Amino acid sequence: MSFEPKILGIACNWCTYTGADLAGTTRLQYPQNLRVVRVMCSSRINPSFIFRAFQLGADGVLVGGCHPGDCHYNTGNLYARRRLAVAKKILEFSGIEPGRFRVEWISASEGNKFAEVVTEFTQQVKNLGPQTQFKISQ
Amino acid sequence: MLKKTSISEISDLAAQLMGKGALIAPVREEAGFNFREISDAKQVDLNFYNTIISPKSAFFPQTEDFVRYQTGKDILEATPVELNIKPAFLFGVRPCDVKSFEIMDIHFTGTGAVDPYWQKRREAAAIFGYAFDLNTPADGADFYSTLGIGAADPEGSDVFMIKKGDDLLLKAITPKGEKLLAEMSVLSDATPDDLNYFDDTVAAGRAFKTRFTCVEAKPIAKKFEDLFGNTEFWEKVSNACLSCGACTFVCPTCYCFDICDETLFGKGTRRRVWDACMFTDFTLEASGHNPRTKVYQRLRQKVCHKYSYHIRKYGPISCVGCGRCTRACPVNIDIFSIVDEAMKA
Amino acid sequence: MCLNNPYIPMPVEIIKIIDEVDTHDIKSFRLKFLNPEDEAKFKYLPGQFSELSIYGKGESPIGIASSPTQDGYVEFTVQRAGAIVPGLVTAALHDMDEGAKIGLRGPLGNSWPIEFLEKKNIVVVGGGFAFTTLRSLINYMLHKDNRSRFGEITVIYGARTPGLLLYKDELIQWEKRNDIRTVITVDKGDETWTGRQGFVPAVCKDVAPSPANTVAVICGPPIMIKFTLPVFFELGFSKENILTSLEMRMKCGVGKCGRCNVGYKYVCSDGPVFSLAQLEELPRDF
Amino acid sequence: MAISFKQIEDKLKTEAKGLLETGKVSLVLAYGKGYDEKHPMPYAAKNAADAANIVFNEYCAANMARYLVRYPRGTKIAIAVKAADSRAVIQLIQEDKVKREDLVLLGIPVYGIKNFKTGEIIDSKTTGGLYNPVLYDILLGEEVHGQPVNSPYDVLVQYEAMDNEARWVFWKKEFDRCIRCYACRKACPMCYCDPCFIDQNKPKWGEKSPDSQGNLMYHLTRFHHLAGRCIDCGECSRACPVDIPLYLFHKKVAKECEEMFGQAAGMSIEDKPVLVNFRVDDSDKILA
Repeated sequence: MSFEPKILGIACNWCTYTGADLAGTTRLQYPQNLRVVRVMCSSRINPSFIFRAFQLGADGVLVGGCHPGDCHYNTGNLYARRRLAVAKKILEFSGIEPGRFRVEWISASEGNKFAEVVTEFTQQVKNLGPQTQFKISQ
Repeated sequence: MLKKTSISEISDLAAQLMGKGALIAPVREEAGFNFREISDAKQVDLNFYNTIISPKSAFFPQTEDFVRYQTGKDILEATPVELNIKPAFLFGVRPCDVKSFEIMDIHFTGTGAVDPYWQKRREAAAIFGYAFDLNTPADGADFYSTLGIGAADPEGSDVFMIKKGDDLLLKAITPKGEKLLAEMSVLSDATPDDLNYFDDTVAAGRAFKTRFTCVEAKPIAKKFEDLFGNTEFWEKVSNACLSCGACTFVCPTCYCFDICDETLFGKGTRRRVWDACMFTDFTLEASGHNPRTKVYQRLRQKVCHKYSYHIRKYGPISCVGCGRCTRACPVNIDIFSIVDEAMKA
Repeated sequence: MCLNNPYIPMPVEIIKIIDEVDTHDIKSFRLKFLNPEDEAKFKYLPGQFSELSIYGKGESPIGIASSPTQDGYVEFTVQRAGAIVPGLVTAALHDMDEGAKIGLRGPLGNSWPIEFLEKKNIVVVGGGFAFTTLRSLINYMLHKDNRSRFGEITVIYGARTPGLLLYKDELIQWEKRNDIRTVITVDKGDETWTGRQGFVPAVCKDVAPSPANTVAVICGPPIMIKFTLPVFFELGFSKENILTSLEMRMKCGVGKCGRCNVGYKYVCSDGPVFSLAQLEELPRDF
Repeated sequence: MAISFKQIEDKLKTEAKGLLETGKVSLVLAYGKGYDEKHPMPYAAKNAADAANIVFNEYCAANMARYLVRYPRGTKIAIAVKAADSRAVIQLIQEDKVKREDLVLLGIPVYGIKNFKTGEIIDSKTTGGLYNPVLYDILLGEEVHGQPVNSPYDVLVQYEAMDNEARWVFWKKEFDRCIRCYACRKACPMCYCDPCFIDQNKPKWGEKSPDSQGNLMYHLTRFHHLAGRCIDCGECSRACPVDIPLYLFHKKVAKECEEMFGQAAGMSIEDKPVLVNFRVDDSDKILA
């Protein structure tokens, strides 16, 4: 059986989540591996969420937010950008493959982009294989 | 019964002990030595001064699982974790640490409710005490002679070991030790000269110098009771204290623990883990009230518990002078100095 | 389950939940043992407590509110904690329904010293939510087999508002009886309240129980205790004859985990009941 | 030029005495006698007579800045600062935990400070490549010049060169050793949260028992909380009773922050901590 990765998506309510809805309503095809959690803003994402997701068995984590400058709360994603960049470096230095964590800016109208990103990211994680480092054995 | 073996052949003895049960001995690690269960007889290394963490973890591990349960399932389906106790040999325990087991025994099994985990592990274990090397001076942090413990006191051990040049002398102290030594075919019989050396070393150990101040249980307990309200004194000695748990975690006679439930993927374990009176939330009640919010109050609790409360409740001082807390302290707080100062105060 | 392991709880079922106050954050839980042998073993006296245990949440030490004379169940009155520290166990308990099963460890601690209280007059002073083990004591003493062992019984109980009084039905029963004097007070009444108004210390002064052969059993919030004690001193009560129950954070409940250590006592196993004379010997560390 | 520790000690005593006598400060945070020469203790002198107890030698590694938040706001404090310590003070000022006007910084230009546990000289590992305090009111001694200055990030090279797998194996071994005594967070001048995230039970961020999963959660999150705030004093590693090289990870995060945001922690009181700040022109490349 081929490896089907588990991917956690954390999507901002105003852009990426709406973008995902749009991808759905326009019947775009994208892999089923993504489970999405909606947050009000990408800056609401505590880096611990990401560490914990990997511990609980996520093979990849995809964060979606509004494009810089478009944040519903004006500057939320600008803070998030810095914060998530640091989280990424921490993950890398602890020894997780860099390709397992990605941040993308996807607006409410970019249903296409959402589908593309998910497809591409899923394939990328698939190629990396199961995430074993952080994962807590059940 | 006195037996001997060459130190270079210590792994043969280790291998034979491993055939009879779990061997727990000091192992060289990055930061220093620690007691671990031995998987390869060659790991046993007697070239240590003392371990970073005390051997209490052999009987009172940092985590002890009580019950396994599943969330959403009936409480009747929760299963207590069975203690699979096999015979264990605690190898190379310094005399001061051997003494700590006696002190912990009073608490865990001697009074009130009996702690089954401590009791069963303790019963299944044989202790191989190991004298300090009298030819090298004691570490500056040690003060076991203050507590009346000699550097080569065999009391409390089942078998007591003393290094003699390239040889290791082993003497059975208890019937359990007699039986064990008789079964160890790798050991050879000691000579009368060895016997003299053993006895001389034990005697010399009593005179061995560590930091010393005259401490007697009852008076020091009273002293600290009187000092309790002396905030100025406690603030002074706790000035540098960071209120971390390093001292209590390495201590051989600290027994405070927390009971916590940890659940993952719907399965959980109720377990106890070491806790420290130095942590801010140690005494935080559900009402929000916390009787010890200040650093000095927490350090006072630690010192008074060992040098006052424990004496009044159980008899002995709850400290063996192993010096671990002083060595582990990030800011060099030294319980010996505090006691010393208290006696002058 | 393990009979010799003091850390393993016994399974019990919640057979009744009583919403005690109009703020709905204090409920009484009536528990029945699932194993008859546990029930036979669970012999307690008023003043003792137990650890209520919910796997996945933790344990909470709670005073036993029922009296050993009440057969077939044990009752606990629990306040939902969480104003300052999130109380996982009490919150989970409050969200439970009748029929749910939880764990129970106990009975733990000492009790109100029944032998000491015998043949004496008793003044029970309670404030607010801390009335639980006092209620246990009162019901114990009022039982027909026990009533003759004690002298006059006076109960002084206060709460902030009428709606916050616990065990309202029992209070009414007690008021009707003539072998117990019941004085109920609230800090501030409402339009339907016809009883006494005023703080507990003031009421104690009013009632002025005689100290002759009398023991005062006091339990309440620290501020109430602070102001009530001088009243009893003035009335002439000795420190040996004033009893109270101490609160400390606890985990194991059997004197092992070291958490509730105050001086040379462990509140869980040497307490929680102390006389004022005993408390004065301890360092002020609680 | 060799450092004269005795001279610094004398100056510290004189300055402390003067400041306490004139009432300019109510407290001088410096070093005092420990149980022996090699183990000095952090010390708070509260009156002019106390000043005589101050010591300074090569084992005075402790970063006194962590004690600043312990005193009520507005307390006038003089504090002895070495290079990294002064950065900690600056960082605390940036975070509004202390006020510049409440502090008198007694700068100590120094190298050759030793770890009191191992006797190892800590310059090359953790002083951020600095010998002179970044900020001071009074300098006790002359500025250090001519000492070889290495990049503080040099020690990282061998770890950066590892592949992911090897690095994971390395860190797992280190973190698994953690006994959760929390000496690292208590020794850290920048760890002042009460309660610490790991002590919260609702939400519960990680396991309290010292095994891999909880340890990983605790340490990784702590590294993140100190991102752009760690001033490379190395106290966490020195405090650790089981010698986990936490400073390496902190250094790596500090290096990345400096590269990404162009600002090192604790270098100027005008700066804002990088993670509570942003620039509209931050590049998305940092996320790559």
